[in-house]
Amino acid sequence: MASKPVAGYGGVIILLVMKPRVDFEVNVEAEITPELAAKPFEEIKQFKVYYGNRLVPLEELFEIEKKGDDEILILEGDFSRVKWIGKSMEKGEVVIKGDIGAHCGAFMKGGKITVEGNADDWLGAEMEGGEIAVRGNTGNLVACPYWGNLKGMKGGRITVYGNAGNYIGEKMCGGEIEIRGDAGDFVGTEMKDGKITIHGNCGYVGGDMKGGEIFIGGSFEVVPAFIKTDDGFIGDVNVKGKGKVKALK
Amino acid sequence: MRNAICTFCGNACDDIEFDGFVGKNLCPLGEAKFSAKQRIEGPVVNGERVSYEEAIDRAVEILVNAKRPLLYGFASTVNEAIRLGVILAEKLGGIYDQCSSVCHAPSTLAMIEEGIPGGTLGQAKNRADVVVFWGCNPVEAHPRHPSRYSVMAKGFLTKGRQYRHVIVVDVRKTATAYLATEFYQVKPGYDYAIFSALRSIINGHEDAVPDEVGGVSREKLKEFADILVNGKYGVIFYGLGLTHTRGSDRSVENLVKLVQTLNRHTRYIIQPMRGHFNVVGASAVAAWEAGYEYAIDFSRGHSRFFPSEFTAVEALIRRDCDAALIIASDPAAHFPKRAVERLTEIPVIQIDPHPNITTLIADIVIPSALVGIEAEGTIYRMDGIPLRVKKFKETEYWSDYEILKLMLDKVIRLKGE
Amino acid sequence: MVDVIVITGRTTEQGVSIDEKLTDEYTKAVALCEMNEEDMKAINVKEGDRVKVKTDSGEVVLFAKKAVIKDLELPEGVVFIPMGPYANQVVGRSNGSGTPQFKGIRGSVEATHENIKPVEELLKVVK
Amino acid sequence: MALQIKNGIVVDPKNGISGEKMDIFIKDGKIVEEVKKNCRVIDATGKLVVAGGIDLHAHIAGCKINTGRAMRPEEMRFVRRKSNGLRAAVGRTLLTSPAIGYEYAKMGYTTAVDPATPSLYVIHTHEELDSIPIIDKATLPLFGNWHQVMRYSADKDIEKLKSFVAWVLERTKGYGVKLVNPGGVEAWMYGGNVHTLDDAVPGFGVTPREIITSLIAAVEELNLPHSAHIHCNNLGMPGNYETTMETIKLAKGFENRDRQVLHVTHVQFNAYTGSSWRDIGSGAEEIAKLVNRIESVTIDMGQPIFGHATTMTADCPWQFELHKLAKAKWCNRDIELETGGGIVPYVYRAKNAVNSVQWATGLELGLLVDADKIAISTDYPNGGPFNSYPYIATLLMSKKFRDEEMKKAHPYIEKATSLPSIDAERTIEDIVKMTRVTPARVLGMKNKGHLGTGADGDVAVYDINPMDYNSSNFQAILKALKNPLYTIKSGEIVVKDGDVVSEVWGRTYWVDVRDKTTTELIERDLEEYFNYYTVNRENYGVEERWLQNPLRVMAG
Repeated sequence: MASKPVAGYGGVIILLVMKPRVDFEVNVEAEITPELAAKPFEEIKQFKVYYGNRLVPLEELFEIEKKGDDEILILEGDFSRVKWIGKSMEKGEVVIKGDIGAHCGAFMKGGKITVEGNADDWLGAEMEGGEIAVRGNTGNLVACPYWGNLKGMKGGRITVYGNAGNYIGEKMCGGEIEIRGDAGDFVGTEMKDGKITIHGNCGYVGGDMKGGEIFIGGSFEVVPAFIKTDDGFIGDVNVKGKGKVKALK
Repeated sequence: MRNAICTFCGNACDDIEFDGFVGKNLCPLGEAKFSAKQRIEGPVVNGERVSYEEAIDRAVEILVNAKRPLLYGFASTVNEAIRLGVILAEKLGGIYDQCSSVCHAPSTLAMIEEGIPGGTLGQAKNRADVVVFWGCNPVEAHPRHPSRYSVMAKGFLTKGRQYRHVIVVDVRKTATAYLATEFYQVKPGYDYAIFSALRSIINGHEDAVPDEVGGVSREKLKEFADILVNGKYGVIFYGLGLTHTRGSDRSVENLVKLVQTLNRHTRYIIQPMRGHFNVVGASAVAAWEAGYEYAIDFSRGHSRFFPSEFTAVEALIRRDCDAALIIASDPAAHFPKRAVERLTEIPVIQIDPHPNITTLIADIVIPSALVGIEAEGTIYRMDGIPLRVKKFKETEYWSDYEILKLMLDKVIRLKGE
Repeated sequence: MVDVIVITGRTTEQGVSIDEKLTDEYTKAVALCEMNEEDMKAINVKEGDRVKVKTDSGEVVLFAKKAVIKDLELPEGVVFIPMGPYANQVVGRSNGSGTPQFKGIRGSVEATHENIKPVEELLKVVK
Repeated sequence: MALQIKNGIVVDPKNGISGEKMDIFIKDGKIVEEVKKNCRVIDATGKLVVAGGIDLHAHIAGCKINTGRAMRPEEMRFVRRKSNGLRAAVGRTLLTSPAIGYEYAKMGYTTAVDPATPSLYVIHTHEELDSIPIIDKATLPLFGNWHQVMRYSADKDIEKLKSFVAWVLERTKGYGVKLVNPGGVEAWMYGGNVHTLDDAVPGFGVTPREIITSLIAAVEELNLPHSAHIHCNNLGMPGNYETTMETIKLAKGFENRDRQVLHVTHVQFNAYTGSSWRDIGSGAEEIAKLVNRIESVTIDMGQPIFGHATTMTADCPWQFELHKLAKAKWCNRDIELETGGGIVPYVYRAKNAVNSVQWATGLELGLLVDADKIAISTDYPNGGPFNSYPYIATLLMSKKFRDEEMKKAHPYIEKATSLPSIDAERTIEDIVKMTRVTPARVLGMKNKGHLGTGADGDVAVYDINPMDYNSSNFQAILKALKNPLYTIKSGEIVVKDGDVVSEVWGRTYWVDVRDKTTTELIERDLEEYFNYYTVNRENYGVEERWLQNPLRVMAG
């Protein structure tokens, strides 16, 4: 099955296809980007990933097929326990034809990631550019900064067609996040710039927001530190914020 | 033994008199702790009694072969043992996590965001004229707190109860609420909003506050803000009512922001009501040895901090550990069902003085000496003040320190480092 | 059945028996569901009757206990379970912070005739 | 096994050796005249051989730095190189305990003193000191805002104060007397501060001047090895150099043949002219003149390093100001009846005029104050990482390097400081004084800072010839100082070619002066006082047997 070209990628020849070959005993940390696909096959097979506290070659954990030299990575099967896919990627494309583990697309600068299943926590954390689309749901902490860092998402675009968890776009400084379904609590906390759109319902919105815009289609709870305006809310007053929270028209 | 230190809760009361059987100055919790009770008789491997050395050998074998062993617990032992636990996790390439991760870890996350304007319990005793208990119930969880440190304590500058305004904020009228001057009942999950509302009022933006927030009217909130701002020295104690509920770390962070604001008008400090007598040590030792307080993964040979993945509960639910060493704790009793299920699937080694629910699922059980009675060492009270717990009873049981020392020596030998 | 918010937490009884968990005292101290009197009436249970608490994460059978004294003690629609293995049958995972949400869980309570499970059974010990 | 360091070029100013080719022998951890057999030989031909470096002021242990670590995971993601079998070492400027020991050794340092421990937390401080590998260490308990100290100072009761100091040093296993913003931290408990030496401390009536002079008197009468060690009032504030000068002058009333009577620490932070952030300037020249003139005062630099830092000090009111100024997270700890502490992350930016003035002011002090009166420090981690000492030394040694670095700084320093006009270059001998001889004398550690017979077997060998180097080739100097060929601690080779190769465990120095006074004088006061503590007197302090490797120093 792995050899079939992926729909929607007509014209492009597919390149590196990976499938898990074992039921993982612990999660795998595979910091791989599409650039890997352009490397010689032997090098790819020997590429080291963390399997718990062991460094193992990729081929020990995954079936790999190489079909060209383009920077496209196709992940088939259940990758929900594989973390850090597309970390810091700058170009190329990753297509995940199932679920994906945490930190997918963290620090991403360019290129495109498509997740056909669900994504875990920290999707697109501290993302700077590029595009991520998730057909299913995502976990918590979409596009957030890692603990202690002062800036979240700076650029790029994340689209989630399903629901998202808590903490979305914290300390966001730029870029766009769109959640087509519902979202959890704490959307755009300490947001400085950029745009978040939630089509469904969500919990608290905009705590300590300094700037940027949040649009919500369903119900939400605005933090009691926003001034009501004709078309929404502006705040957070406690940080002299000029952030806007509006109903999605 | 005079001035013994009670090894139950984060109060770490240091005025206990104990003759080996009966203790004075103990609260009901401490009394239970100091009373004789069931012990694990000896080291057991798969149901069979063995020597300490053999049990440790077998445990080390499991841990060294694991791809990511979880080392969890530590809140009820001494720093000297905790330090060995952190080093052991590093040498094994495993996870170090401790009981904070199911109680006050959100406070650490809040501190990472905004810091903690804190102080010692003596500041409440000696100076505080406003004492707030938010989402905590010391009468049941820290019974001597009100008399030793907060509500009734006779301090150097604040001489007793009549000089203090005592406020309780909770979702239910707890026993502590009956000690209060004011009680504010809030709807579960609305603490975050109430902190923001109080900040808005104190910052002069009453207009941003709706008529009612989390079940408390704007008028009541204004009155509350007034009491806070008019205190000369205030202490806000908070508990699991914040960290275990909706918003957890964000709620504590917002409380910190409220306290930052209050410090622009008067003086305020906050203090988490930490549970176990040395849960603070389990955080602090890890911080100086590895740079982080909990949820530390050493799989790459050095420390990494990912609380949403490497707390014990998350590592178990995510099936990201394949063996567990449990020290001085009972995760089978206190973890959510799904985490406990994973615990029943992997090899579990337990070190504890008492049989508990984790004992039922442990493959290897290694009994230990009772800290503060049969073993000495350093512990940190809830405000971080270090105290030395004493040994006043001889025992055949090995201390946590001795058990972990032999484990570490064996691991280092096996790893050839 | 009534919809409720479940909170779990420490109690003196739970604390006193914390080092003796394999005893009846401990089970008695933690296999409890404290409820507002009105909620008890609504599902037609008295103190000591059994109730089943259900949430997205699971379900558990507990003894009903009336939240005592004042009407403020536990508001209607909120139930309290002492922390321990019973409470944890209905606790889920974290909100993203890594710390499970032990309080403020949406669920329901209903009367039941099912038995309170012993701790061993809760653990589903497979070993 | 004994060790011979052969054919090195030795610079040992204390013993009058300034660049002689000679051999150094170490046996049983001490420098000896000669060892004839069973001796491992290190070839140091043509290389600089000096005593191990000494840091007299670095916050390396205790609740402050540890709270800093916990609040700053962003600092901890930097993984440092390590050898097999050693501990993992992480941290950017805030380091874990293992990393602290390794990083000191990696630049040829073998001793460091934690300058500020709250006595109530001293067990913690010692636990961390005991977790730092390789180096010798000590800690100074905080006295300047202690209720007991303020009361005795107000009463001018030096006898009781002496008794109290002796009691505290024994209870804390402390090494000396530290003052931080005397009086100001107590005022902070109600949101205030003190601003001159003569402001009254609320509730006590006593002034900072009285607290300082009383504690100097007590320290001198007890004849402690280390003098009173002060962080002056008004730290960080424009115009504060005047308070600093006045404080320095307080030393005039005292005399000591062996050492200073007052050590004024991280003076850079207390050496500003001006009345606001807009007209801030350097008061370093005037302070340098005064320090050079007054026999009984020494200082250390408190050099800021452009980049990340974490400020941490008992000076709570200043930390609150900094939290507001920097809009950064803020930890505070009010410590009952004793002291307090605060932590705020900070970044020194070369493009920022004020930060540049700070940077230049520190260097001015380093260039203008006599080398036997000033020690190199960054007030770690307040000014930045201690492992930037090679960078600071190179700046002081090379005018060319300074000119290069000044280009990165804000041009405002041309106007506000005299740094651009200073052409002086420190010699290697000066640097050896500022990093070995002077700190050893300031601390009263007689076996340290030199290579005479009986000195500690702590030696560093650098790839530079003190008789033949070019100060313009600053890259070579910096590289040599950053990567010692050898660091030897108590006769053991711990660093080779800039890498830690093995681990030894140093000692913790503490001072016992109980025989100089009697606790009876303060017995009743202590009994009363402990009613207000939340720790019983029997549980207060630390016993010697709890320390891993204590070294008791009897003063006198």
